[in-house]
Amino acid sequence: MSELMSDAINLMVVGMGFVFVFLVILVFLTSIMSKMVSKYLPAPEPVVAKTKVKKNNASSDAQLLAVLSAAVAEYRSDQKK
Amino acid sequence: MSELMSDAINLMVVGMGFVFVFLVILVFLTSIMSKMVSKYLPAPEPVVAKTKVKKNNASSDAQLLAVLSAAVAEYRSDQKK
Amino acid sequence: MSELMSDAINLMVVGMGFVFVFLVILVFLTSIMSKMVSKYLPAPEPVVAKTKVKKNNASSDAQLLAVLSAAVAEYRSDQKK
Amino acid sequence: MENILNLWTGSGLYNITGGQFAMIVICLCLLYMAIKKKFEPLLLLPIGFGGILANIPEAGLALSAVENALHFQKPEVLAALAEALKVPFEAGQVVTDEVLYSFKEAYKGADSNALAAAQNVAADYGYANGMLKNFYNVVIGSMIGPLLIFMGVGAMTDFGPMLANPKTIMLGAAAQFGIFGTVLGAAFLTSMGIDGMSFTIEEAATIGIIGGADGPTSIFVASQLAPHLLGAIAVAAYSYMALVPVIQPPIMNALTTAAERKIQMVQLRTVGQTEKIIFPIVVLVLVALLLPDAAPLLGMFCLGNLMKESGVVDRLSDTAQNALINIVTIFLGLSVGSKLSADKFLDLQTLGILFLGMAAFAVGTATGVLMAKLMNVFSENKINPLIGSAGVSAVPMAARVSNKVGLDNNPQNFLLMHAMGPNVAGVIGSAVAAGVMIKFLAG
Amino acid sequence: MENILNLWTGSGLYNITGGQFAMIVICLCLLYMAIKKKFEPLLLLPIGFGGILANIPEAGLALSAVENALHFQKPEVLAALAEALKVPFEAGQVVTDEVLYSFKEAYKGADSNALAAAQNVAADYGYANGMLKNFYNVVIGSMIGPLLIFMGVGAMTDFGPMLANPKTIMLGAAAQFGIFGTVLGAAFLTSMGIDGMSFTIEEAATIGIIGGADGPTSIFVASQLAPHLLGAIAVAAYSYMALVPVIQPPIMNALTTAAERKIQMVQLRTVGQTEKIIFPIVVLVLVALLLPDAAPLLGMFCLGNLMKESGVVDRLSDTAQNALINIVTIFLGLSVGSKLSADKFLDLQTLGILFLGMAAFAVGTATGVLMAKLMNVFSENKINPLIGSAGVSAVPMAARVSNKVGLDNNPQNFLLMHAMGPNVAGVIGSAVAAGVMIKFLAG
Amino acid sequence: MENILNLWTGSGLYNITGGQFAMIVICLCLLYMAIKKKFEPLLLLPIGFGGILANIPEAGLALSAVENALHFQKPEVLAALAEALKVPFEAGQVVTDEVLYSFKEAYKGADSNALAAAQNVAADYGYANGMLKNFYNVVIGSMIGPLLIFMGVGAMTDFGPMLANPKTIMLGAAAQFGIFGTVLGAAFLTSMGIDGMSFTIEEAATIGIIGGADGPTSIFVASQLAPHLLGAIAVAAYSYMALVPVIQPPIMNALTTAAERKIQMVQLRTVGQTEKIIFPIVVLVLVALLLPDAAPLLGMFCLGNLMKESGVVDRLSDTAQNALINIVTIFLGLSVGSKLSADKFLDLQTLGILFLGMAAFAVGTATGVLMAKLMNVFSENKINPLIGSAGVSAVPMAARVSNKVGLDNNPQNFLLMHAMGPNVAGVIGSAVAAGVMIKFLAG
Ligand code: NA
Ligand code: NA
Ligand code: NA
Repeated sequence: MSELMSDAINLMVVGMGFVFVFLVILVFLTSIMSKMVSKYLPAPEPVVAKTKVKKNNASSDAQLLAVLSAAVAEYRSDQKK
Repeated sequence: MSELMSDAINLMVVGMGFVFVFLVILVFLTSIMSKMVSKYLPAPEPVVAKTKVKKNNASSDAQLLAVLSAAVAEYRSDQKK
Repeated sequence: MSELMSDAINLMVVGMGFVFVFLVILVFLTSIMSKMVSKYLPAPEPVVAKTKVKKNNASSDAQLLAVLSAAVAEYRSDQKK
Repeated sequence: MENILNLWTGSGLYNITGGQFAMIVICLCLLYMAIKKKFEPLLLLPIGFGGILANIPEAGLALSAVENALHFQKPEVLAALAEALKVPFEAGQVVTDEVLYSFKEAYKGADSNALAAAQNVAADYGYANGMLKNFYNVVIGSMIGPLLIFMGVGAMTDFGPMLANPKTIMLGAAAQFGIFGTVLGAAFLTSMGIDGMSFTIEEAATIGIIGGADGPTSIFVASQLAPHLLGAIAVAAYSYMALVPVIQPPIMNALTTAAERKIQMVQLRTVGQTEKIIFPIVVLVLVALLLPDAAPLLGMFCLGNLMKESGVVDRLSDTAQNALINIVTIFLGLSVGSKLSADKFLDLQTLGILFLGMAAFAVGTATGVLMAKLMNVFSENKINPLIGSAGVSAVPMAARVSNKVGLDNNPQNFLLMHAMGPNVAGVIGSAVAAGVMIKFLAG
Repeated sequence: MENILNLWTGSGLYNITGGQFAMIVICLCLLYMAIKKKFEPLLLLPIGFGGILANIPEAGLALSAVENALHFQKPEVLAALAEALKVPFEAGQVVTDEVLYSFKEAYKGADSNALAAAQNVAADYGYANGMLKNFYNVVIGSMIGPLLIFMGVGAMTDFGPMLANPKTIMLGAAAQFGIFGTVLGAAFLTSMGIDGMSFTIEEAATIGIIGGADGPTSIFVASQLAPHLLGAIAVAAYSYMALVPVIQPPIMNALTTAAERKIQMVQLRTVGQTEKIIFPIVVLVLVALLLPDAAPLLGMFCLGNLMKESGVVDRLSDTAQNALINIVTIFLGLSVGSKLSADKFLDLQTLGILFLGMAAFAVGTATGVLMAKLMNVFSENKINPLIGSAGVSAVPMAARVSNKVGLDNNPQNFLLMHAMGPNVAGVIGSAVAAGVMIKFLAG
Repeated sequence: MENILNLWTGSGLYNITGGQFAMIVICLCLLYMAIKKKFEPLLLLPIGFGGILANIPEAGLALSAVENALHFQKPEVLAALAEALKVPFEAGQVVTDEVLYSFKEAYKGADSNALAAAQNVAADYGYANGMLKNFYNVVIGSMIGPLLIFMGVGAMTDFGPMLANPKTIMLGAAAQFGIFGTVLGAAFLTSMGIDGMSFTIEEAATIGIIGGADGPTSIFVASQLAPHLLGAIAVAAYSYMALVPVIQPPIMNALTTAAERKIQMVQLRTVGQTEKIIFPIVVLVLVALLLPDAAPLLGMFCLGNLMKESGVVDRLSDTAQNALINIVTIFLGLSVGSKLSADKFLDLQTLGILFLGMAAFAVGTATGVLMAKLMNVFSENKINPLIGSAGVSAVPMAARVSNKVGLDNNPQNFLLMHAMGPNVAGVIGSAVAAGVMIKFLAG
């Protein structure tokens, strides 16, 4: 069998083997981690929500305000009619 | 006449000449292209509109939603008064 | 006294001295500047406001429009109920 | 007058080669697919455009200063380069193709000193790197491009579904068989001795990584193991990622029974922020302990993900997902395009690459599905094997395909979230595979 | 004590030269015009600021490591540099202006090896490039800056009006006469032999390009044909672009009759997206076939435009129009400012450049208008000659001027859209002119 | 088989040193503080992450190509390097720690030629700079990183409150005593001759700058005077900035009477835009005339501020405050992290740095407060001494602390705006101090 062939088989065996070893360990670590987290530090959900909002940074907060006031103005003016 | 002078004239003749050649060809190609397009593939206008909207990317869509709901909330609260 | 020690003292004297000289001059220049400005060119306040708004660039102006119209639509639909 | 002649003899029309013409046509097709068919346009549009630029006659945008100097074949320049590169040549000599070839070989094999000397000669005669060559050196040569894309991808990735059901990670592992199976295939193809269709082990590995269904990983590996194939590899990788909805379903249906396809999976638990924050750190530590060679790629990926999940540096994660990744994408695309030169691309090897790349996707899809079936043999709460195909990554396209095929078989069966698990696991899997290949074959 | 003395002898007050003082004042005026008069502030503000930084005594922010090493005139450093640059000098020798001059000349003319040697000497003695010098090398030396600006401009350009009425492209062609006419003018001025007011053909061409009314094109050409004039060229180009509303109207009115100015043009047809997508590709192919030397500039321009019009990579076109172009603009401005050093700028040549640059704008405006009148002789559906002036580009200012002058003559006559055609055509026109100049004069 | 052995002998587990393990733990703590305690997360998160990457065994991400070549100790490579670096060594020889040490010393002390030779050798044997090393060279080695951060900070700074009450600038001056006092402290500590705890004057100055309470300034100075301490310096600077609310109040209370803390200050006048526009230019000119060495740092700072206040280049100032500063922050953090290697950080010096850094903050706080009391002796409209502590900068945290302590003593007493004056003055003050140190100690 050509050297290339044997190299390829070699690479496949070692490579797939290692990928599996790595990810199996990851499965275990992850499961353990999740268990420990849920046991010792129950997740503070609200934080997630907060961050989502924070996502639009300072400048766009300003924007949000601008837009809001605009929207409200819009609404008021409509009321008048 | 100085060499510089002749170089300059030379550059002008060739330069302007080439600019005209290039743009004249462009005029023809463009006209042909437009004709063929309007004949074989009539432009899908809506797409243009769609893209315009798509322009604000994911994150700012989220923003848009946030702002809208905020605006509506604002409106509701005003109603109460 | 070790050379290091003397170097350090040296650096402190010159450094602090210079920091003070620099900032004292800055205090004077600033005061003079402010006086001259308030005397010769009274500040055009509105401009500040304008710039603040300009801050959100073209694309987000578009957004603002989109959002506004959306907000108003939202309001109209609510009215109907 | 003689100026006008110069314009003509210096024009593209006068100099264009058949190869360049063909490549420009091919690149126009890439643009068509990107724009009209929406085939991964973010990458294929700049790649196609870069490919056209790279094939503009005489412009030499994709060539290095030395290559540009060689191109114009001025005797004195060649003589100076001959001295720098230690090529047997004297000023008078006629410049045959053999001579040019010997120059090119000498340039390719030159050590740092010879290289520096040659570059100095080129600079002294006023030749410079082409624009695309500079882009390539900065963005891919330094590897920064793929790494930053990976950071951005990390900042866009949600490991929640995977953390909710960790065993689906195994599907992401199995699908990597597409990579290594293809290496074997390439070796086999070579052993058949079709001339022009032979690959070294480095080339075979690079082709295999197409099966990783992950653009930046493919480019990263190709840039280190077989830069000359980078153009074809990247085009194949992104094209097949776009073709996932066409490639995968038949395989998925062939390997599963209607009953299996109807399997409903249990609702996923919601995963807390703390777990999501700790996960990228766990991955990083694991990489540090097991496979240092995967550290750059997975390190940047985990950094991006940590920036997102931590929730304390939103302005950074925002930039990583938008301004930064967009800037890098433009230059990465152009740089990849610079590798679409006729002599490299119009080659039987490219056909082999396209064929093997397709095989890699197919094999990965199959092994992912089969793994799911295997796991069902041993565990009682069953996995729907359709999510196995998502293990090839190609995020999120492959997960959507799993979902769609699932709905075709059972309109109540929403697999999307379940498929996201193996989908993102596949990204880690192929990065690990890349690390192994680089460890054994690079440098 | 001796420390305090050092502070004083190292201070700007102690070392400032008349030239530096004058340049700082000039740059303050630039800042004033940019901020108060809104003269192209995006460029003139960073340019003016960079100019001040470049003229800070002793800081050497705009100097290379070797120039900084020369500046401090340490005997041992000069001796080492003398050896590297092959200048006759030994350590003991007094440093006269002639000696320094010989060093500077040797440095300017040094080949790559001598240069590397000199840089090594400077580095070994602890001298480094100034901040602005580094910016200049990266942003302009590599040409990346103007190219990225051009990509961004492409992503902001709408060729719709031009496609709706292609023959207006001819106006954009005619206006380029301002460029080449000015080259002639510069040559003529030189032939008059006013001393200090003489230009080489490269310098003449660089000055002419001011008539292109297009900042990045001017900087691109200047960086390749006459880097020492870059500062003056860029300042002239951007200042006159800001002055378009002052320069053009009188010329437009002088060359047209009231009747002509009242001509109403037929409503433009709407142009479909498909045409807009194909156009940049047509331009690119044309460049590839006719003028490879214009490929970098027009290639990036077309890429930007294609990203915008294709509508499938909006996040990229968005970044190209915002984050990316803004970042580049800051550094481009500072880099241009680094060329505003007293010895280069306070020079009769600069007056010549300012004068000729103004002429270039005027001539371009005139030829644009005249071309429109000429075309009216032959075609029946008339063009309003006022839109001819927009052919100089200076997008969109020149088009607005056409519109305004039109409205002055006929309040119902909105020429803006009609003027946008020649306006954008002018950008392509001057890029082509730049390509021709670079082809004949560069390297 | 032997492949699997390679995997194991190449793994982190097999190669990790105690030092690397300790550093990874320390970096995990940094991440914890950044994410959970919100300690300056924008910097400490990337720094901590970079620190982990830098300590991954065998990956050599923070090492230069030559250092990587040395690490693997291949005889032929060492022999070639020995020749390049002029180290006595022949191929056969056993590689003892002394030998390696002699190589490292030779590499550190190499002149440009030897360096280039060594780098060529490393490249020829296939060794390259680690990823983080490249980041460090580009972002910090070139000094661009801290400068761009400073520009962004300038674009976020409002000098209004300071302009409304200029004499508060003096508080910003006084607080800089923390810097120079600490230099003295470091010298004193050294003179006590605790071994491992001795500093050169350059190191002492670098430690002092921590008292500037200004990240980019600290990094800028450290990169020029003592790069080997950069990691510890940056970590100390950012940690203590986060700890300002803990460090300052006790000192403020100890040095002031309840009566003083209750002092109400007169409402600040509103400052017009014109003043705000002119101020950065005034600072720039002053720097140009008095301290050219502070020009890069304060120049970029003033540019950012001018872009903001001028109101005519909002798109640039916007980018400087967002996309640009964010991108730079990511790379700056990783680059700083690359300096967190065990051999540099696990050292008595680091303890000294942490201790002295704390002292610097404390001293600066105290002198700021005392200066305020001193000024009250001479002027009739009294300053509340609590705002003196804000002079250390640490914008805006220190100002908030002044406000909070003020409210604790008098719920009606809002000092925030008053404290912003000395707060921003402190930024200028420490930049000036940095300039003086660089002038006397650099190069
Ligand atoms: Na994958
Ligand atoms: Na033009
Ligand atoms: Na400070």
